[in-house]
Amino acid sequence: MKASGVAVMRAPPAEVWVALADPAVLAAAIPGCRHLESAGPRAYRFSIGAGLGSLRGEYAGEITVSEQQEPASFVLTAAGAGGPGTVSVRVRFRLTGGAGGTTVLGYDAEGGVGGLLAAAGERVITAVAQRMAADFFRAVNRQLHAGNVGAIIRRCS
Amino acid sequence: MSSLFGARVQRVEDDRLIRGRGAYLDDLGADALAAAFVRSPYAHARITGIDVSAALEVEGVAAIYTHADLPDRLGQPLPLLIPHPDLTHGRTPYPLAKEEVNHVGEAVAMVVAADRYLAEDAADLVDVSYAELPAVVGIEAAREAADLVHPDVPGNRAANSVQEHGDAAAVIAAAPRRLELDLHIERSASTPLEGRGVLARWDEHAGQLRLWTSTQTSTGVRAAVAARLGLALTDVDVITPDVGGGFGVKIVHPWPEEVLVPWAARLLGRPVKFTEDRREHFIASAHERAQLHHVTVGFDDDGRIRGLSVRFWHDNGAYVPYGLIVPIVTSTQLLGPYKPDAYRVEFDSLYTNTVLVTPYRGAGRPHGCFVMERTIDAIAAELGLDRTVVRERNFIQPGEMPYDQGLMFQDGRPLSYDSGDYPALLAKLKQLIGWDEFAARKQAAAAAGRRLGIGLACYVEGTGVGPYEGGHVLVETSGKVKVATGLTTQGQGHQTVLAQLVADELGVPLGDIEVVTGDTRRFGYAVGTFASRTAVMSGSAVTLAARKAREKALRVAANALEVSADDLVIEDGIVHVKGDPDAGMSLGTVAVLSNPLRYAFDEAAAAATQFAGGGDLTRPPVAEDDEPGIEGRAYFSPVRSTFASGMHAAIVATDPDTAEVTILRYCVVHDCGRLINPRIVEGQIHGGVAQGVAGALYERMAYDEYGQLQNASFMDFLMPYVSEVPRQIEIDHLETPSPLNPLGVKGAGEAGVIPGAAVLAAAIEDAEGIAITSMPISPSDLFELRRGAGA
Amino acid sequence: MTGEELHEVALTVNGTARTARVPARRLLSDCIRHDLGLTGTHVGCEHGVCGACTVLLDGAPVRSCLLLAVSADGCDITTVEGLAAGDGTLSPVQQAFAECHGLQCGFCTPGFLTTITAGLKANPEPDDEQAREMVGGNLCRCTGYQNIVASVHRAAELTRAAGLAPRPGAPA
Amino acid sequence: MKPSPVGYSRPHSVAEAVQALASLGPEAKVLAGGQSLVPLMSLRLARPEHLVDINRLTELGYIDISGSNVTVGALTRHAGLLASTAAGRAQPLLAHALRCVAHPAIRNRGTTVGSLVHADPAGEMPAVLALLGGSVRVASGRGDRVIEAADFFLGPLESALEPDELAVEARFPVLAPAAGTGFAEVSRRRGDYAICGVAVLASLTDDGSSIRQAAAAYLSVGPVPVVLDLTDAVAAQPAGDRAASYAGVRELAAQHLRPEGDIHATAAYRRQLAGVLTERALRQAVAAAAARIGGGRS
Repeated sequence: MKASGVAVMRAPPAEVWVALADPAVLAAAIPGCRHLESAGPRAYRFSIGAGLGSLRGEYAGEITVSEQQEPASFVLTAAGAGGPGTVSVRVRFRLTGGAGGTTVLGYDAEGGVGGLLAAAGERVITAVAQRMAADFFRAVNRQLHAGNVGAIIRRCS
Repeated sequence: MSSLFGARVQRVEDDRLIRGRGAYLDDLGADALAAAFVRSPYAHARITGIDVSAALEVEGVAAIYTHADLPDRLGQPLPLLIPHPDLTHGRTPYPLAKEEVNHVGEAVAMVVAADRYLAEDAADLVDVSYAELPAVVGIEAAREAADLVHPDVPGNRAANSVQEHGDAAAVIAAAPRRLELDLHIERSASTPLEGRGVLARWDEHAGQLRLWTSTQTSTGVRAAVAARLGLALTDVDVITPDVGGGFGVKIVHPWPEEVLVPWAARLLGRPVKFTEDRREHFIASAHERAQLHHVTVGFDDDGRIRGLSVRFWHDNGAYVPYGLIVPIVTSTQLLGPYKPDAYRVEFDSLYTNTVLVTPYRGAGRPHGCFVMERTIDAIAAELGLDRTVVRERNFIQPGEMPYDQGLMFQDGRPLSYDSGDYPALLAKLKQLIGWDEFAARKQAAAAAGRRLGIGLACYVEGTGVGPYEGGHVLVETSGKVKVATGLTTQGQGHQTVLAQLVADELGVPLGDIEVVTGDTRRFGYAVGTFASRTAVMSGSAVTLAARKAREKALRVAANALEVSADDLVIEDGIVHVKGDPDAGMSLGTVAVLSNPLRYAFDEAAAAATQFAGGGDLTRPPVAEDDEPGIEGRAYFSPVRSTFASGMHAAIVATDPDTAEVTILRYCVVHDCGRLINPRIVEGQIHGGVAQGVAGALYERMAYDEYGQLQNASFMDFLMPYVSEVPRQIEIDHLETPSPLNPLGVKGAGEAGVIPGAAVLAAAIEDAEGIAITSMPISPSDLFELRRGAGA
Repeated sequence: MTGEELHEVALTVNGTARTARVPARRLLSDCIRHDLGLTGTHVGCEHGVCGACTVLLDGAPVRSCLLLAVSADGCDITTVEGLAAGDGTLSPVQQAFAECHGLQCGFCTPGFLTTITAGLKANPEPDDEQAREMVGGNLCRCTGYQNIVASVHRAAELTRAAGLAPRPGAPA
Repeated sequence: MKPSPVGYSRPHSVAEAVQALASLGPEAKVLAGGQSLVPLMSLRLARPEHLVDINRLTELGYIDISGSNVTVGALTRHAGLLASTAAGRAQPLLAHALRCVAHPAIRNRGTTVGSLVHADPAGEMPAVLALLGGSVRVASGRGDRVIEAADFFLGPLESALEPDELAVEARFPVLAPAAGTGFAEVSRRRGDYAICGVAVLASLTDDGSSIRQAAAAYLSVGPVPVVLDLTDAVAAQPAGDRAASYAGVRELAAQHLRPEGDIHATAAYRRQLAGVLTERALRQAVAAAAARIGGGRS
């Protein structure tokens, strides 16, 4: 499953960079995040309640940040497992300055689900993932600027 | 009494089944503990730890086992059932994964609990940690071998095999014309409506195991389980209950569950049952069909094939417990009714991190038929000849039978066709579907904006392969006849067909005959049900056994009636003098007299006791060369396989807007030698055709690049409903008897499925004018092909 | 984990009052098969696609694997075991399947029999389209459906001949 | 494939039901027909802690056709609504779409309101509600509220209901005079989730000579039902005329829809279907409208 898109963040790249490296921000932004703790340099242990509608599940796993080129780009890798199956995603973020002190945050995500999810959830997984991405950026924005919601433009390949 | 051979007799099996009184695996063992399995969510990973502590807390859990708990013999990899000299790197799974998992669904731990609900609760709580490894998915990835499934198998290559007659390369080079094609068939699976299942009871006092399993070979399971559990064969009974379909997948044995469940039952001193659920069947049983073929063919201007060279790659999944049967069948059966001057075939059997691959109805034949028939259609197109003409010019002629193709077949014996009349079959098919009239119909439809296409495909099917089957026939003193054969039945109507044969031989009514299959208590020597072999093998064996019983019955009756056996006949269960129905006795009485008794337990028995008088007092009650009772046991072991044949044709309409394919007509001409029960043969063809259509238009296994099966449910694996199969399957028969068995029969079980992909690819190609080289094809696929062709 | 709460479920099955004590999550299919011991109803997929587990709930065909037993409390259920007459006479639908070779392995058959029984009650004289529609939600892997559709027509014929309506064992 | 442990209560009134939902919290789910929820539970993709079974709320089994709406209670089964000739007359699109909902055995148990709340992007009834501009009335301890279709579907399998709310009825506007509806979908097997489906509502000029307005709603082309106004493409096109070209709607659909690919269909194929089916459904709708006007005259 691949998804890429662009989110407009209402803050300059430097601030966005800091926000995205801040466990507190991530904890508040990751949809359904129950718990997020540092697990060494640029690594976090998380547990989340993810999914939508009837299709919910508890997942636990690790997030690692790599290939950091402050403040231009970094790669976030998350792998988790839970009752409904396994989830792994690798997202490359690209930060570029936009008009009026904004940041255009481009992302290319590549991920897969395993176990039960893959076997039966295929029909809605992509849509669920995209919605979670949208929620994530909306939340990051909220953190950056209370109430300011970035416009999410989605493109899927 | 008129012969039942060839009669459209109603099935004797049905009464129980339509009343809901069938006994399938999960209908048994109400008192048994339930097993559930923890299965790998990863296609390829190292197991770094297993923690069962939380799972053990679940109320009702009796035990949880991992590989570490398995005793020596059971901890070994499962057997490689069919070793073949070319299978240089055979690998088989452990009953429970040891250190590494090689496909999603591989069993890692076994939970035994009070019921399946609780077992699944506990399975959820077994915490397995994995270190993920790169997954090898798809034939291309396996071939490139950037990653390896098994580190000690270079190139992911389990086997490389070559067969050749004549110098194909030279003949092709010398041929006036040449073509090359790449042809692909995707994965599908047997998917019977009932999954696998096994129930075990251990008798502590007798030290004996009784095992019920939904299998296509009870004797095979018995031998394998006895070996793994260190038991004597005589201490293991394997009983096949009603089986809800097999189609190949249930010939594999022993499945991990088939050895683990009886082991646990013995350990726990409680009956244990495993009932596979639908998701497990998709990710933990077996698939088939995926192959990639490259064809080089040399032919002349008349369309006569000179040389044929086929190189193909077979995806055998993570393990090869069933050996190379599928690719070997493809490589040999590919030739069908044709006779190229020279033929070379080479295949690689490749490992991937997917569910293992074993025979599914047709077992490699559908792929071979697809390759050969697509090749002939391509030759016809190249030369602008009618597709039936090119076929006629390449047919083996009836006068050339028996015809030796110069190859070794799947039974290790010469690929030699016993009989058949291919020109006659084609003539029947053209007539049935109206081949010659179609062009006009197509033109008329086109004028009305409709796209029609017609296609046909021919096949020859090796059936009734050895080594042997046996039969036992016993006449009880009640006059009832008990028949047993060792192979198993999954709904094909074996009881009916075998009863028809015995009824004819013994002259008893069908209703007095009871046939038992797949019960090692009743018949211990058998091979199994596969390769359309029951009518040929058990049919012949049971017939020979019935003849022995008849001969004995006539001898005993002749003594009692003081006439010559030659003057006796058996009609309606009465042995009597020809033309004098009153001068006779019932078979039951003959059975009584055949067994000299000391003790009388009823009226009839009294007639056979020592003081009943009669008999020659100077000779022993049972002659030296004789035995008590009216029974016969016989085995049938043919020198080689019989070769059935058939041809299918279909007319399809393709929607110009939605690219949906509708089958307007589907015609079958079929030659399986003499027909024992046409109704049952036609039923087998119906089911086969439906599976052929499914494999051509609907069913595939959708693996993603991580080795996750994305359609492991009946929601997304598109097994056809009535709305997806042809409204009417039109059938015509030809009967060219086989000289290789006393009945002149050939197998019929798989025939219907074989040409499905080839026929529909040809028909769609004819409608669209776009080459169809990969099956199955969905409307979306066809739409994309149109875009590619700029149509 | 401690024992689950059990709920009393009262059902009329094939005309007989039955009760079972089951946890809320028990599927009706499992309740019928394992708690009530009526194993004629089969389970082919447990996600509502195959139709093998079809029973008549208050006369209407439903997938018993898509119902929780607790939710069917108080309902009238007809399973394949309830189709034949009290004296064992086969119902027209059962008779037709035997005559037309409408089954092979027999595993999906109970779902077809119950579905058609209700279908013919609603529409005693289906044309070919309606006959196919009637069995359109049930999967069979053996027969290619040819003889199942034939069985629907034959059952309609037998029903008319006998001048009786197809019987769910109990009044709907 | 067995559900994980779950609590259970079976209220006998809407008041009891909403009270239960309020006290049980977000991990409780309403069980109506269960035709979507129970298989998800068996697959253990859904693991609600508690079920509130509303199958005893027989007072919610109504179909009310008064004034401007066909109002369907939460316990009305698909089959019941499909069988209602009155409902079919008042809003023919209901029957058109319901015939495509799974198979009869599923429709015998599944509820129409339940399928709306489940909000499956491949569901027929959400698209119908969205096209007709209907609404859903929900009850909770905090009182009742009515959610318009436009605000009801938030995402795949996600409706606007709060955890403590019970959907008690859905309102489908009746068909206006001089209007007609059409429904077309393509699924791999009969009864499967559609690869693409389209519901169309079209209205004609009073004399029935030409199209005044048309709109379509799509299933399986986005995370929620997508509604598209077709008027610009077909306004003033002659109605009831076989030769009339509605090809414009194909373009329109292709431009505005962004379907995704999956194992059954590529995005491009879905887009193609959206166009083709829009035209087919539109033809049905226009023909139906013309027939009504014709019928009205005679």
